[in-house]
Amino acid sequence: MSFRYEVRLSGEGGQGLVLAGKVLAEAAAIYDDKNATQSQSYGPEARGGASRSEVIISDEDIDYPKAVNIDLLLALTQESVNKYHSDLKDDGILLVDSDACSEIPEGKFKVYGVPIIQIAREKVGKVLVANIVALGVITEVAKVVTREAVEAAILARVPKGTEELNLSAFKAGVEAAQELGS
Amino acid sequence: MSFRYEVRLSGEGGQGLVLAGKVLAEAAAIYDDKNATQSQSYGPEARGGASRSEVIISDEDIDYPKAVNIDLLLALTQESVNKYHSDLKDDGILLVDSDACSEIPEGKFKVYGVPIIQIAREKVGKVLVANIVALGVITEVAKVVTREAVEAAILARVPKGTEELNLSAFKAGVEAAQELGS
Amino acid sequence: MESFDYSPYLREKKFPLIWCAGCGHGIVMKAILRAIDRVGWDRDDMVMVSGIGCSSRMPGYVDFNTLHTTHGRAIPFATGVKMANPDLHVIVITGDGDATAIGGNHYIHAARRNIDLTVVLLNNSIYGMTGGQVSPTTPKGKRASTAPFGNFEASFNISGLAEAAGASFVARGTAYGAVQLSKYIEKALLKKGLSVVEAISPCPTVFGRRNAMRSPVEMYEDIHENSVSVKKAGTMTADDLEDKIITGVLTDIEKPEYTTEYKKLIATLGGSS
Amino acid sequence: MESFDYSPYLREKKFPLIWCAGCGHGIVMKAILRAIDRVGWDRDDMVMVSGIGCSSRMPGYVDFNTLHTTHGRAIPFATGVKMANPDLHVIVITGDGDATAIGGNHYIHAARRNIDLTVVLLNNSIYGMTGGQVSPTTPKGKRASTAPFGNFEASFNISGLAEAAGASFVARGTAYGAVQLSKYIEKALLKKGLSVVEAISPCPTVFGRRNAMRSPVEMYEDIHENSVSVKKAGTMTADDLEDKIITGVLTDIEKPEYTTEYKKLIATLGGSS
Amino acid sequence: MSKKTQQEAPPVIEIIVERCKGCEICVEFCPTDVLAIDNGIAVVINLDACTSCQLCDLRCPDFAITVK
Amino acid sequence: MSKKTQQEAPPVIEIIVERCKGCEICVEFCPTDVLAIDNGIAVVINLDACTSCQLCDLRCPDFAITVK
Amino acid sequence: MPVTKRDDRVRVMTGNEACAEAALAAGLKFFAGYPITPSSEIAEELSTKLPASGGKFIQMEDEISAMGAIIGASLAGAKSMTATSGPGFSLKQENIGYACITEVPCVIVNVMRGGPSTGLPTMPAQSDVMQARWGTHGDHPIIVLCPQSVAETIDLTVRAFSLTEKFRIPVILLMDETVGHISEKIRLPKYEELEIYERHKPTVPPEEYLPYRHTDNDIPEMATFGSGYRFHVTGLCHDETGFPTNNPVEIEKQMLRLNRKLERYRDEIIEVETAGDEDAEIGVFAYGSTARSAKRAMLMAQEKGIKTCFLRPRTMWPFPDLEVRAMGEKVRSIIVPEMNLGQIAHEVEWAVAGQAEVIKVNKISGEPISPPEILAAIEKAVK
Amino acid sequence: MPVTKRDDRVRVMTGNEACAEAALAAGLKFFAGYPITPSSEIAEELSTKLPASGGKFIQMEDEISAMGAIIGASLAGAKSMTATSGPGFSLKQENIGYACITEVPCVIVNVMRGGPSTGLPTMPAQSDVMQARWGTHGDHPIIVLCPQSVAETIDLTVRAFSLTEKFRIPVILLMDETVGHISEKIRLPKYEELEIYERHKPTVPPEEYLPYRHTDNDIPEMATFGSGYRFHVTGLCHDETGFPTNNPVEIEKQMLRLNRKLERYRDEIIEVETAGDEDAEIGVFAYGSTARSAKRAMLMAQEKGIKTCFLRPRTMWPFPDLEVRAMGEKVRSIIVPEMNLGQIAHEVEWAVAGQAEVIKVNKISGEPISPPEILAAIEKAVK
Ligand SMILES: Cc1ncc(C[n+]2csc(CCOP(=O)(O)OP(=O)(O)O)c2C)c(N)n1
Ligand SMILES: Cc1ncc(C[n+]2csc(CCOP(=O)(O)OP(=O)(O)O)c2C)c(N)n1
Ligand code: SF4
Ligand code: SF4
Ligand code: SF4
Ligand code: SF4
Ligand code: SF4
Ligand code: SF4
Ligand SMILES: [Mg+2]
Ligand SMILES: [Mg+2]
Repeated sequence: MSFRYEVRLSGEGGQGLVLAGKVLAEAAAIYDDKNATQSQSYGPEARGGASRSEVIISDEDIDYPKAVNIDLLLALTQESVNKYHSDLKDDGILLVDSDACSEIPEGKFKVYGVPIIQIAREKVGKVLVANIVALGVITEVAKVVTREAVEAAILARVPKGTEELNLSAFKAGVEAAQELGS
Repeated sequence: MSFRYEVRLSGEGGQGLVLAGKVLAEAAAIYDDKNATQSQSYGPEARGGASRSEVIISDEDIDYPKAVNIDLLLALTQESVNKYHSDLKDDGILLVDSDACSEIPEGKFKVYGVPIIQIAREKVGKVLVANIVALGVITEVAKVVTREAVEAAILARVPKGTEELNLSAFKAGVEAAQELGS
Repeated sequence: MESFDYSPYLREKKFPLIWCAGCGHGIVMKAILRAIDRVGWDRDDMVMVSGIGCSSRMPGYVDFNTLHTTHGRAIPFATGVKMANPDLHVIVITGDGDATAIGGNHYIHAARRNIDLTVVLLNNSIYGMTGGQVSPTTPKGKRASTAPFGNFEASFNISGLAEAAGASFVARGTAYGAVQLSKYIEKALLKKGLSVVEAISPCPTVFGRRNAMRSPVEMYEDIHENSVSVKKAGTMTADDLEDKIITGVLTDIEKPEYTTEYKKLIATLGGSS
Repeated sequence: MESFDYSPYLREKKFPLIWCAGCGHGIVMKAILRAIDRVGWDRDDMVMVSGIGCSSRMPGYVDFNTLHTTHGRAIPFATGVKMANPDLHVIVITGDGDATAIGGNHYIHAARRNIDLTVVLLNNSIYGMTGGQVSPTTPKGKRASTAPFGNFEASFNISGLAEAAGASFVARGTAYGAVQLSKYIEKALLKKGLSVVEAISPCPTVFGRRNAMRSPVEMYEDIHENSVSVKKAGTMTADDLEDKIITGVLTDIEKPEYTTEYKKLIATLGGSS
Repeated sequence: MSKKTQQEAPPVIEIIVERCKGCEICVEFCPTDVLAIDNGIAVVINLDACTSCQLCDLRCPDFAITVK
Repeated sequence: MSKKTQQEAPPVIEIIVERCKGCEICVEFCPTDVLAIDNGIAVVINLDACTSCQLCDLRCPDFAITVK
Repeated sequence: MPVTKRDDRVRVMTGNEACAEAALAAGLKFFAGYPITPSSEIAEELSTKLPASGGKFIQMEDEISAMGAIIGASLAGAKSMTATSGPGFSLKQENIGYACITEVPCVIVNVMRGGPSTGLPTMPAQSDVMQARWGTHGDHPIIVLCPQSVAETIDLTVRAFSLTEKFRIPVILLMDETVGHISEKIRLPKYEELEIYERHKPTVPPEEYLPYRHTDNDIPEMATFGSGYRFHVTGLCHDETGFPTNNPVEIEKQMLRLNRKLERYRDEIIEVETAGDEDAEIGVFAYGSTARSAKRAMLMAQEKGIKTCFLRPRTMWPFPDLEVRAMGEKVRSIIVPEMNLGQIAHEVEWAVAGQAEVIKVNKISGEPISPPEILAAIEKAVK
Repeated sequence: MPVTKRDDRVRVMTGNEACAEAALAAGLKFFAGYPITPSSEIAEELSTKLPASGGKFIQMEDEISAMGAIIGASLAGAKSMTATSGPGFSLKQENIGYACITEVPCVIVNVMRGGPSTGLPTMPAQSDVMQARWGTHGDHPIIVLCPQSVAETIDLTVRAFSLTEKFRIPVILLMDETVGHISEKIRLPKYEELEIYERHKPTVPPEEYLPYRHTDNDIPEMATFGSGYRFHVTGLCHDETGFPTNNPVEIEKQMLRLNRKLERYRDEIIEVETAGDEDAEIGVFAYGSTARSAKRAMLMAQEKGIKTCFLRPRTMWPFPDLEVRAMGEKVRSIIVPEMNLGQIAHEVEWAVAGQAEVIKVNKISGEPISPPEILAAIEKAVK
């Protein structure tokens, strides 16, 4: 059967997870020549940020664009861990912010804990870029998109003047993942 | 088959033909204990008066409430004579304002000419009551409603203070019809 | 002096007019045509847009590009016409019901945007077309088919509303004072921005009859007696002005016009329109 | 001094509020509740009606009879409530988009009728709920998601509009000046007739961010700096007043109120309501 | 030209009967009683009195009367 | 009672953490710098300075802070 | 010999007048409208009679606000109604949907004229029958009644109030211009004897009240604003408490309950008239004023020896599918005359699912369909 | 190693962005809108891009006026569009009817969310499909297209403009929230190569121009305001000249011509996608984003050995009845998954007229229907 990789990015509204999802999808689709979709769930109206963003990467047409059998779940809050971990595949990856999420449920999935928000705040200097730090970790642990593609996609998406900041956030994420020894 | 009598009152908007139709229907329905419907056709919106008013009198339920096989056609203008005479029954009655309608088409129907408007103006003193004069003629020639019923219906419908005027218009119509010797 | 020749502006095949004997709408229509004639615009460049109502039947009789839309919505349709082709001269014909009841919101928003339309509002204080229901401009105490005990709602000062909303030109005239009315309309046509001319236009059939004005002429005389020029009104007390029709140019200010501003934006962005 | 105890008026189970951090709507809500408390009305007799928008979510949090209607239509629904039972105290909560864009017509007609409703209009100069589109009160030049090059439409003076349409009480306050705001609301509640309180309520999320106001606090300071009391405004020039927020009671007149007049009509006709 | 002299031809008042609705506006607002209603239609009854002031034309709602 | 005397108990500032969104309004508009944001939530850092002026409460949009 | 009225309850009135009269009899206390031909007489009548009976009439600024006002009034306890025609009916659709999702009782009268758009303002049509079912966005329940005569307008107006108050589903009284404007002899019912249904109110203490409770009968009790039950009403999807929810389970539960009411009470809601031969080979299905021609056509056909039967929905929606299906199983062909292009014939086709041929007789010229036109179709069908 | 974009026309964009992009490619010159979730991004995109390409964008005061404005602009010669969602779509209905009867080309986008009323503003639904056909009063023609993906949104937006300009029938692009908000990889078409249909203008001299002429092809030529053809446009029933008429013959002639266009050009307007087994015993009929799940379900069923086929209307209205009927004659059961309570399943039932069993799979919780849910229905059907 064809290759299909499902990522769900979850946390709170305002954490930039939609943007992270779009960057991931663009990296895969535009720079890595795969197929990709990104979608999200909203709160009551469009106003607030979405709290859930999903990316499907495949080498075929993507018919059902929602994640049902998740390969990688990013959870930036304990609540999202609790709510979504059961959608993970048996050999899936649960990537949590290790400061925010202390209770890790049992499961056949692999678990990685990275202090993503702390890295953003302390190593990069802006909590705001936690989403990009997370992208760095994901790129490294999921291995479905190339680092170069993600970097190119970041540069294409982020506001002028913030390129350096975002690239260093991405790098910090990649490095944190490498330290996990994966 | 059951008794069904179809009357069409035609002329110009503003000649009070809807009111005349309603009075006729009420005379038959309320005071003569028959069944009756009255309907009309309008101009482009509700504003103008209707130029055509139809009354069906029957001793049964009236299903189709439009006149199709007319027993009596009142025409106050030449135009209405031309437009509607062909809907008359073979033994129907064509009642025209003899001043307004000079060309009377051929047909198997009976034709009565009465100077209705002139009677209203000259005998009664108000062009406005030509519709009630016409009712008098119709009552007399059609013989489907009683004179008393029409008088009662007139009294119930016309504005306070105009009762006498209208009754005398009705009477003038009745008399004009009687002069026809019908 | 020769009579003004309306025929080049008319669709005479469509005559006689649908309006009742003595209805003011025909007089206002003439005032509009004379104003257009003086301004000298080409009929091909004129668009007349209306809503629904007796007044709104006017476009059917004039030989322009004409658009008889839905009730209350003439201004939005006109806005689309004008934006798509700002070279067209767009006149909106509307009634008190059309413009200030169902269409009130479009009326104030067009004024706010100050888009270059000329709105001629034929105010007869009643819904003529549907048979005489109360309108937002029916004076207190007057009877209407849906105000059988006399209207007890306050009525709009519709010119005042246009001013408050931002219109750059507002005038009021009457079918009686048809010469002046035509002058106000001319000024309105020439104004770059949203201009409103309120034309007091009697409805003998469903307003007059219900309110003890038996003949059209009586209604015109009534207007005549109650009209006060804006200049004279300045010298009168509020009490004296009650029930009076203040005529004249009420507002005339310069403000940026919508389609002009839009053109500038397109130019800035390098788009060609 | 004890803190005011809001809890009897709240549906605390529904907390936290849906609004963003720093959104002015919560401050206005508090001002309303304090005003109601001072007036002393029973919660069972209070009806709060809103349209759609961030502001219009308020009724969900207050323990009254509450009605969250369709976009722009709060005033008509409220009109029905009030007419059916004039003993109820009806407050309309609405936003600048809700009341003056899609709902503009109902706004001016309620003012014309002078029906006894208290309209609190939370003006944040933007469509908050749908993500920051331009509104009829967005100041010229400000950016919005549908005014990417800066808004070039003129904006409504919405209090002025209410006055021109006939409202009997109009006031303007701000979320910064929350004490005064509450006083205006109290007066509005007590007024028999259509009263409008325009409450300037900052939207940090979709207005502030797009217009270089990075924090909520900055927006409140901005309001503070630009507020001028109606009294002081009287001494200033039009130029000086540009971009200023004039606060205070702007109109307060006595006029016949709609439901009261209707009651009289019923009494005259011998009907019992 | 606009001054009326004895030599001048009298004005021509044209009434389009198909359009006239007999509203009496022209009749009542004619300053010199030139017009009247006959059988529901405006008619000229006193052409000599006409001053060509055009008020009848100005106010006729039905484009039914012109003066030349 | 409303006059602050030395004997009086210090005011009780209550912050409902589930409601506080860390908007900093209370912090910035407190005249005596009683409050601060910690980890995205308002906290009391200088209770003694509190004058019970209630401005924090007045302007907190989230009904999250009260002073007794 | 002076004539006296024999029966005090005998009247000649139009369908529009009858509608106003019957609404008052059913307890109407609030009417909000906006004039439009051919419905305006309903408003005009009520502007006089409502205040005289202690009710309230208001002419709003447009149809949207009229619809909003009646929902508000209904929540404050008044039996409420509005009346309009096609263009106004289109404008009311958004707020009709609001009444559907919030289950607020109200009656909406649409006196149909020719459409689309301004169309034929003074002429009859039946071309809003599909719109009456589907005019607002989203899945929603709605009840639509179609009177054929002035007398039936009395019955169905009263019934509209009973159904809406009982089931908390907005009811549309779909008249046509012919019914609205025809004057007919009728006998007014004795108002004291009318079966009037009053809203089912909660009996639990206010703190236990759930405005959208999943009751056994699927119809939550309805409190009145000002009665001590302080509840929340929203057009957002909500749960039993009436507050908005994003929980898919709660959303679906409520939406299914809402819509289920139509199925569950189908037999109580649907009323049809049947007539004609048991062993008919031709069926005629018609409604509104057209049904009068259709019935006459049936009689004419029978006189010519054609076995014919007749089915007329007094309730148009929910659609009387079983009744139509039963007819379809009996006859060879069903004639469906309508003053539109075959809107309900489509439903008849659906209901008979190929069991009988469906023959459309359509007219959209603004003129009614006459008995001979229908008879012709019957005669053609038997050939 | 710096990465460079391989193909300049490859993009990741949302359905809403794609709609805006394609409209510009098709020649859009005027957009009037009013914000509403989940359609607002279409307006936001165009507020930037339209003026940059010499077109005009305006945010109107409401949806009614936005609809009016695009009709006006279209008459003045601009290709015009508006976009909205359920509540706004309801409000636009009256003026949509105006565009129908006056035959003014325009495109109306409805990005469907859950309803009725405010419903579920941020969640997908397909519950306006019947409203799209019947939302306005009166018989009227309308074309409705339903894209399933971002890429198809490009195609169908361009197609919407071609169809509306060619046939003078308003076209509704009926997206759902999923399609509107999903970001997908697409390849932009070469704009130069797009097949763009331009309005057919009159060639006769102005005095001979009949704006509603009974042409051989049933589509009158359309002049532009300001082009020297001074004609009249009205929402009243009119004759060939465009002026109102009360003549029943003329009325019916025009109305029949109007509505006949849909039948006559049916095959040109209707587009469907078919897939699956020739000898299928189960058919799946689905549209919009649900069709993606449905197709996946078909593949899953085939893997399990169930002979399955698939039919997807890209054109929803006119309804592809013949195509559905053909499927109905082939298969035993047709599964119809929809994010509503079975609106189109009803049409499928009508079209198959009892030839096949129709099985509804419905969801109105705001969540999309997943492939396994549809597969379950397929498996149950074969049992
Ligand atoms: C949506 C809609 N609602 C109502 C109507 C009915 N209607 C037609 S004209 C009119 C009022 C017209 O009044 P006004 O604008 O004052 O014009 P007048 O006839 O007085 O000149 C109404 C209510 C309609 N055509 N469409
Ligand atoms: C008929 C309709 N059109 C559009 C919308 C979308 N909508 C919801 S709220 C809103 C604007 C709200 O703005 P405002 O009233 O200023 O409230 P705020 O969110 O700024 O407090 C819009 C356009 C809708 N719900 N219904
Ligand atoms: S009803 Fe009134 S407004 Fe209409 S045409 Fe007659 S006089 Fe004029
Ligand atoms: S979007 Fe703006 S108005 Fe809405 S809650 Fe957030 S800050 Fe308040
Ligand atoms: S004013 Fe015109 S319509 Fe009226 S009577 Fe004179 S000529 Fe006839
Ligand atoms: S032109 Fe003057 S004087 Fe002559 S008929 Fe007309 S109104 Fe009378
Ligand atoms: S004002 Fe309220 S919400 Fe904001 S930081 Fe202070 S306590 Fe928290
Ligand atoms: S009560 Fe006053 S002084 Fe005390 S914390 Fe609040 S704002 Fe500061
Ligand atoms: Mg009027
Ligand atoms: Mg706002």
